[in-house]
Amino acid sequence: MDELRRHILKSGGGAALALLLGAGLLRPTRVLAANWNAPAFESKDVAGALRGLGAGAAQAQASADLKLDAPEIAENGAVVPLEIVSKIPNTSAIAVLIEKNPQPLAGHFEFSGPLLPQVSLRVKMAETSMVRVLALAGGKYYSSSKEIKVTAGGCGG
Amino acid sequence: MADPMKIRARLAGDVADLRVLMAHPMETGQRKDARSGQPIPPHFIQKFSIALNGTHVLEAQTGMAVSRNPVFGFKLAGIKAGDKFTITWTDNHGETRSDETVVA
Amino acid sequence: MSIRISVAICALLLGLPCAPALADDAALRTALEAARRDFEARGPAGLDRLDLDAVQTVCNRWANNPPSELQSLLQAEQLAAVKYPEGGNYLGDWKKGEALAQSGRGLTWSDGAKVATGGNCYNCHELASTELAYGTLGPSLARYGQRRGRSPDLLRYTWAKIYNAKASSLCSNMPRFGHSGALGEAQIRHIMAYLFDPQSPVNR
Amino acid sequence: MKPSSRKTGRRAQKLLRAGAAVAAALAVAGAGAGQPTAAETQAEIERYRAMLAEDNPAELYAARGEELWNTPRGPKQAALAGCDLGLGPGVVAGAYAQTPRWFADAGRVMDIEARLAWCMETLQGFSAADIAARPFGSEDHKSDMEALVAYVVTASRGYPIAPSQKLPQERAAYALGKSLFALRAGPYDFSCQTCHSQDGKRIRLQELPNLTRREDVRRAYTGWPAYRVSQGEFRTMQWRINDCFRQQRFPQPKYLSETVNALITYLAVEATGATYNGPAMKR
Repeated sequence: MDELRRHILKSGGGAALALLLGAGLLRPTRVLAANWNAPAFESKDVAGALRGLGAGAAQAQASADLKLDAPEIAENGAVVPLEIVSKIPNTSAIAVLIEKNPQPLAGHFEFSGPLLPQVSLRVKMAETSMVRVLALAGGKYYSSSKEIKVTAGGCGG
Repeated sequence: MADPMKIRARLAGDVADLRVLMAHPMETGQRKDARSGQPIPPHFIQKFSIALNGTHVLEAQTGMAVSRNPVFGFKLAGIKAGDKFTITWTDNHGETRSDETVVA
Repeated sequence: MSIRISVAICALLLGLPCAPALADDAALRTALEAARRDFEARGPAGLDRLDLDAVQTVCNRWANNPPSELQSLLQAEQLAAVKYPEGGNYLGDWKKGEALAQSGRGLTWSDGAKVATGGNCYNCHELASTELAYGTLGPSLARYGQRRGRSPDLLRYTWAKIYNAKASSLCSNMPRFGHSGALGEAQIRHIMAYLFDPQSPVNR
Repeated sequence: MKPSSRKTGRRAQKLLRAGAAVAAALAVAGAGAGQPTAAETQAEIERYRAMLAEDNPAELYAARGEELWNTPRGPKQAALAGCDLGLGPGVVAGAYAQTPRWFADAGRVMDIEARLAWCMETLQGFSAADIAARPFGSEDHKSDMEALVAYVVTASRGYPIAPSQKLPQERAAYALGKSLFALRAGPYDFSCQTCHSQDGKRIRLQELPNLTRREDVRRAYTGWPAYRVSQGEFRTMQWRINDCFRQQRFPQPKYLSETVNALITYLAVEATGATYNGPAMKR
């Protein structure tokens, strides 16, 4: 995402990266991969995570074409399966946020080429929470969310 | 050394269902060791990529919320037998692991 | 504690083969011998946990279905040992009771001595309608106070049930929380409040 | 990588079952309003399990176990190729399904884990004390034994469970296991039976197999050893029995002891004839 790249360019090592970019030595996606987006992933709230992703200001539009398939009740918060499929044309990235986790942002996926804009993954959930997914398509953000209840296990572990 | 990934690519028509299992503790840094009571330092995969025949098609970044021994699934169109997937992850210790599979 | 007394009582009064029966019962004897050889103390879980008391001995020996005379005798003995709360003050704080009902921790070798022992209630019982993850080994206790009221008899009965379930049903699956010392008087009062308090989610 | 049609079949079955449960739940109650009903909760839990069923991290452990099996290790720098799991030296396929059984060279009834330990001791020169020191993996400790067991049991997928009961020692192990299963003790008066002798019961949301009924034993036993989701670890039967005693508030059974092997024998014999289908994913 552009704002993310701007952020990286502003932070440490930016000058060298800009130089390499200018020289065409690195593809932009490689630059992104070389730098874990700490401000977004380490944010303790959703707003901060969105800002870190560069989606802070943008008003995400709820979309039925962005589907989050997950059980409404998880037997164990240590492993909660999620399947996210975007039918929104030109989807280039999907982000997954678990609102009540100590650090809400769980993953960010950038798609290109023949990779379809969908992903399945398994996440930890600290407690019952809304799970929000965000898709970037044609410069606009779309969102979809679902509450997943996390239940207590037997025998006190 | 990190254990190898398990990568499975199943073809239905020209759409590949790509599943990957990674061996990684995915420690959040928020837990305490049951024996010593000391916090267990964070240790988790921060990013991974998928390349199809050498060209990157996915750049992913992950947080500590991804479950232990991560499992990811993707779908790709226009795939044929003989295509090669290379998956590479890097964790917060800088450790990295790359494995590949050829579509049968 | 009371194993010798009980064994003596049932041997003398009922003419039943209590302790000798255990010695004659090859399967139980072999199992105990193997356990004493193959288990080791760890953390708070010492080998003394393999020393059976009268209730355990009898329930083991008769596969949880002892002769009725023996059952009545031992139940009476267990009931006589129930300690009721000071001043008939049965009800504590339901919020603390809820935390206890939710907790299944305590007394395992991995818990360590500092871990507070929970009431384990939700492992086996349905209680508040808001808690989806409840067990079914025990009966549903949903709306317990609302359905049954709060008569002194019921308070006393319920207290005894939590304190020592074996006082009313000798080989019940339910632990003897008070009798074994797993829960103290204050904790049982909190769990009682969770069951009876009109404000408790059990009754809402 | 082998395509796994059996796995796909299993998943389809699970999804079908989950689908049926969802339909039942919807029939029972209007969905959505307020707290989910017990049936709705169950249906969602089934869906949760179905979504997890396809990719089992146990495969990662099995791959590492295979590597360990073939690598010369220990003071004697030997691989386990000479290890006789009961079907002859080096034969892994189907061997797990025929354990526990009597091993004349060791003079004991052994489960698969005890046998692997025997091979590590006799062929590779590891000390019994080292093997037993930390057999179960945790966040800071990878267990070689768990990986080896994952490899060996995976090689019994599709084989019928068939522990031998020909010898008196094998029958004695079964009888002892059966007695231990019923032994009530400890501060909570628990035995294995307390939780595992009735139909259709559960602790919290976890269904409890009635292990006094063959049908349930078969279903439970053919899924173990298993990947435990709650712990993010592959777990063996020795671990399973050990952790049951922990929750029973008993002292700890010694690793590979006669008591644990007897309980595994009891379950294996009750499961005789069922097809091994593990390692499964468990909560």
